[in-house]
Amino acid sequence: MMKYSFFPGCSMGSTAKCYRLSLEYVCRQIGMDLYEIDGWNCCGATSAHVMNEVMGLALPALSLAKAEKNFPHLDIATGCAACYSRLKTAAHHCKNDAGVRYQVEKTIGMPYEAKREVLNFMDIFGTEEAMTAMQEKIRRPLKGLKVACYYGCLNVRPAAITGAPDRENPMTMENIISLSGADCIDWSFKTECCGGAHQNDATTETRPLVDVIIRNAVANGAQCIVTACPLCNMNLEMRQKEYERIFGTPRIPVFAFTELIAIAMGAHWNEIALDAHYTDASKIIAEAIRAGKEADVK
Amino acid sequence: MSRVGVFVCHCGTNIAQTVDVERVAEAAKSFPGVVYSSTYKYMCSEPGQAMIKETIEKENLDRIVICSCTPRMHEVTFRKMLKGTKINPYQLEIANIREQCSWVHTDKEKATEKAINLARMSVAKVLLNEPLHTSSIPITKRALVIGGGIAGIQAALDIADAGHEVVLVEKESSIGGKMAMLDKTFPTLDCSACISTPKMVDVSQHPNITLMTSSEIESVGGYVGNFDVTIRQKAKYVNHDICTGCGLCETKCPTKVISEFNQGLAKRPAIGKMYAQAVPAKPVIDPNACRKLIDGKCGLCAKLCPLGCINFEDEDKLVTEKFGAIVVATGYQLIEWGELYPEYGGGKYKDVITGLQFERLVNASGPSEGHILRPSDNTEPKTIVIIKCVGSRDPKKGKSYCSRACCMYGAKHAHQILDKIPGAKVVTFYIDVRTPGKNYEEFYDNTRHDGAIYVRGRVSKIYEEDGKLICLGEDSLLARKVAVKADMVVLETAMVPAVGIRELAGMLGIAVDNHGWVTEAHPKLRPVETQTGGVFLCGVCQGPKDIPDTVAQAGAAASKVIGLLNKDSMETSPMISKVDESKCAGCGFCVKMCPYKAITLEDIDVRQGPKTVKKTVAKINGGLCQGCGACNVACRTGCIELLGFKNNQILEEVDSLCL
Amino acid sequence: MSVKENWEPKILAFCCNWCTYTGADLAGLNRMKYPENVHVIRVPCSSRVNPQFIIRAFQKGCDGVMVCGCHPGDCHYATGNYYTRRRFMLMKRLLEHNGIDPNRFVCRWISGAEAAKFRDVVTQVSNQIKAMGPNEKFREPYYLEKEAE
Amino acid sequence: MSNRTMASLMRRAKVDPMDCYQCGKCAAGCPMANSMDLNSRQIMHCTQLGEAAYNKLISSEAIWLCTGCNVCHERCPHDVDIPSVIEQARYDAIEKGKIRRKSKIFNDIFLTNLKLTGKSQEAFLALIYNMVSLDIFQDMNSVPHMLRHKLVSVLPEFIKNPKEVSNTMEKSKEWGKAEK
Repeated sequence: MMKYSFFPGCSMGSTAKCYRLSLEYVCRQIGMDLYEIDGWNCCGATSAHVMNEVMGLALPALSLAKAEKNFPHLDIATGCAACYSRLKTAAHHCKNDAGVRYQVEKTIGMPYEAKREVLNFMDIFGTEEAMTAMQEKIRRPLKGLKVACYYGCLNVRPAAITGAPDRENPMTMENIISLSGADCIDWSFKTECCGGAHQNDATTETRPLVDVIIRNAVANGAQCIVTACPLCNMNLEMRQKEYERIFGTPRIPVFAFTELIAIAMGAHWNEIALDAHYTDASKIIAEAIRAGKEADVK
Repeated sequence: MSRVGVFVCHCGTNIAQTVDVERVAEAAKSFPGVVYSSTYKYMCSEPGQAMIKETIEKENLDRIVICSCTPRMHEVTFRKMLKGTKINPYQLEIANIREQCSWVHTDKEKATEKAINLARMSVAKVLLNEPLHTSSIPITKRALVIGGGIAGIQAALDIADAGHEVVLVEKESSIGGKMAMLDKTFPTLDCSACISTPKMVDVSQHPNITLMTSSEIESVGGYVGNFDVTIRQKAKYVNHDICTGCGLCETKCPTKVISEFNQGLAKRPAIGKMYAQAVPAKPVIDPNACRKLIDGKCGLCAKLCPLGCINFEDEDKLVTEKFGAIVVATGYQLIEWGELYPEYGGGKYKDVITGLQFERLVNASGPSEGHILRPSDNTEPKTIVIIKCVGSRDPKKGKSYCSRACCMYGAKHAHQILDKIPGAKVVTFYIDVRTPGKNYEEFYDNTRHDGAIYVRGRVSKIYEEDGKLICLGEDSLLARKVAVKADMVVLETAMVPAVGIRELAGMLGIAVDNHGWVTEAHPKLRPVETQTGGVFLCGVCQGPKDIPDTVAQAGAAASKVIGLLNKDSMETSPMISKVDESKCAGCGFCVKMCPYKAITLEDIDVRQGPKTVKKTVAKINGGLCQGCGACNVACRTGCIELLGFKNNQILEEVDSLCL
Repeated sequence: MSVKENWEPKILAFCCNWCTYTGADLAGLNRMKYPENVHVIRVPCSSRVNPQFIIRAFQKGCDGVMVCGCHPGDCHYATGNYYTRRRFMLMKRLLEHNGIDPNRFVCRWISGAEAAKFRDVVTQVSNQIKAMGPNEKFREPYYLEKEAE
Repeated sequence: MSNRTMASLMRRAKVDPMDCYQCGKCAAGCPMANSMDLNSRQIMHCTQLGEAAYNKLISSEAIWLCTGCNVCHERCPHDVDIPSVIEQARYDAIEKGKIRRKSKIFNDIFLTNLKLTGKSQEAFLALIYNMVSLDIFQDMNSVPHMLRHKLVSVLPEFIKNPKEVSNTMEKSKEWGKAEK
């Protein structure tokens, strides 16, 4: 049964247009149902938990409580690493600390029992059921495309909250991406922080973070980076021109991981707004599709 | 009627300032059985003891209570004193009015009250004390040494030189242990093989030493002076009685597998010696690699052997031998770091190696004949990073302890790199540099003068970029992040106990700590003894240490063994359990309780009226019983009593407190 | 029976020779202070403590009884304190069954190095027993009379 | 630790500062370490030294630069939860009114916006932030791309019931644990 409560998060409606469109496309294809939480609100990342401890837990708990009320039997899915981290933290504390739960329930004015899990889309698409369903729908494999899978920090850490078994070299995204026929490279900055949390208030300080990540991906032969978070995605690609000027950072397209799957499933470019990326991706994608077709003919 | 004497000690002012000792002595006079009481400044002193002895004679005492410091301090002293009197040394009780009274209380009135209570309890107990006598058990004058590393070799040689027979058991096909793998030893830089191989040869030629390689301990029975040990001699598939060690089989064997001795950096044939200087210098077949033994298709060595030594039908043999003492010298291995440190690549980078792998690389008899070459492409590295405390001092991922030798061999590695590779750059990441040993600090100093760079900080991550291994660390003295582009990284990984130590410890009845290091009987005063009589330890099996300490400890263990074996028999503590056979029902419950397997069930003949009938009763082996008393409590009929701590003695103590 | 003023409880502690007794000695060596109403009886191992001893102590007028030994896994005799642990789980229930407040009976693991823990445990137990008042259950009439005087 | 402020910090953060033995593995892995006036290792050192050093810590920029990526905690050999210490230090800093200028501007704008709409409007946030912080041209070159591809909407969006969010935010403050 592939049904989940869905917490879209603020970016999904705006800057993460490609992510949202491709996510919806893939879900349609494999028959996965996402029920958007009715009346969801911003989880508060990245300011609420910085400024006030209870607020940092209550804001995500408010959405979670609504999800629990509307869809008591569904786990909660979210596509953004920051939202995932905040929602999961709130759920974790409410589940394990009765004192926190009391505070939170009083604050949001609703009961919240934290019965269901918070999941990110890597967990969800990484299940055997989803993997099989996706495998069946792949129509045009992307041959020879070298992909660096970027997890970011909050999708895997802290271990006590996320429960991720491997925080240095996770492989879930690689497993999913390899369905599309693309080759995942082995690289070393999968789970390093991109500084997305401070992209406005500490721009100068976070620049080098993006630089080293992109450099390592390119050095290991990647043609593109895929992410599982709209914030990481934007932070890695939006200022590439600027980084090129300052550090000489190479330019590289950055996709949401669902985009590659959607393309491999045969999605039209417009359907998933592939041209909305800051760095032109059409060439490498077209090349990969062509190589895929050739391999098919042979 | 018993005649008890009570002696209250002032212990200078230690007791007297918080306890009114005179009042205690006065009160003691009213206790049942007490005929005499007095106080003295220092009961344990020469005049104090003389006074007690005199009083015993004069007052015709038959048991005494001494109110003084803890019995753990002077019980033995006073028992020795009583040996020269008419009183049995076990007709003595000590009331602890110092550590558990005067030192922990301030209110003199209450402390005195408590001291009186304690004295009364001791008097009540001593009234029920019985004279006890030590017994003696014979000693088998042979020693077993488990482990053939430098610790085991040294211990075996020392014991054998003293004239006692020794059996040295080693699980590998050659003795030599880890020291045989090393290139040079710090701080003198003498060649490890040059100083250890002569000792190995001595072992093989010593008339008093029997060497059992490829052997493991199967089971251990018996007790101090009389151990029965079963040893499994694993099949060697080569008849060592006729083999001359010509080495023909070794050179022709077509099967090559990864060499454990070379730490995975080279290959070895399926038949052969562990290494060139192996002792015994004769080959064995590795049954997990030999094609003939796996699928029956080869047997080349058997065809080639000029003497026909190869026997594919060879089987494991079990031998049981008697020993008087056992030395545990099972040593260590390095921690499996790959799983624990994904941030260091988790083993995927070939040029991230361990200290022991480096030893093989730099060793003239190693796979690269002493040239330091990168395992990945056999080129000479120019920049080498040494990381200390990998797995050590890391309670989350590895071990909480310090592995003690790494700082020094890390410095040695740095020195060797700078010595062998002109223009090389060595960066050592450290948290602390620990050099507590003779000439150690000087060696470290020299290494820095040689040009080794020491950066204080632990490396957070190693990753590969453009063919270089980039080590991210913090120079914590500058509080700046540093990224060193290295060609090779040496991890000085933690020492962990050898595999199987827990099973062995279980067989021997000795304790290991939560890491698996064997626990000594006392960390300071009995460092080579274990809690089981007759079992001694030496070397790294007790905890990480370097070669000088290991050899010193091996000598110490040997001297303890020699001391034991020089005796023809030994005395045992009389404070052990005793069965009242007339009451014993033979239920066998105590047998299960005893941690020392000291209790067995036996059939005895009892007279019942005119008839003699068989009856099953528990029998206690005085050599094995350690006097814990667990069986007492388990005994349903109450027929087992722990001498010195009998049920009625403790009950009397309880009663007298509540008066 | 009313509690007399300045009433001091009588507490008996069975301590194993190798860990807790050593720890108690160490507390002395370090001059730590604890209440005078605790009396230690030395036994070779906590597994030597027969439940009978505890019953007897309550019967004869003790207000609290402690059994202390090495930490599980650290027993000088390898396994003794495991027996103690199991035995005294049952003991607590037996005491409760007999109407004695099981909180009067305490079983703790204190190693030879844990002098401060010995002091803390002893002090805490002493305060706890003091707050509970004298033990009246289970006692032989003679002792009750004596106390009433 | 005898000092009450410190004891309370450590209770809240669930960390014993003496667990840290200053190996520096945290700072070595920290992506922001080189921009921080106190790196993560020094932050732990401040908590070990007591009140005076702690005051230095809460006046530092570093606690506001931490991205919360947790790599320090992940790799710490003694499992010291440094992000949790930083989090609590920030609350103490807020209570004393010591907030890094840019962080204060950003967080205030963010929370005000959140209070009004229940959602964060990335483009508006960036725009207003740039104006208030005087970094007017930051990221301006991305704006045409964003507008062309409709990555941001021109009008602010609202969630169904923004009142709920503002209520929750108001009530949160009643518990203390840092204000504003």
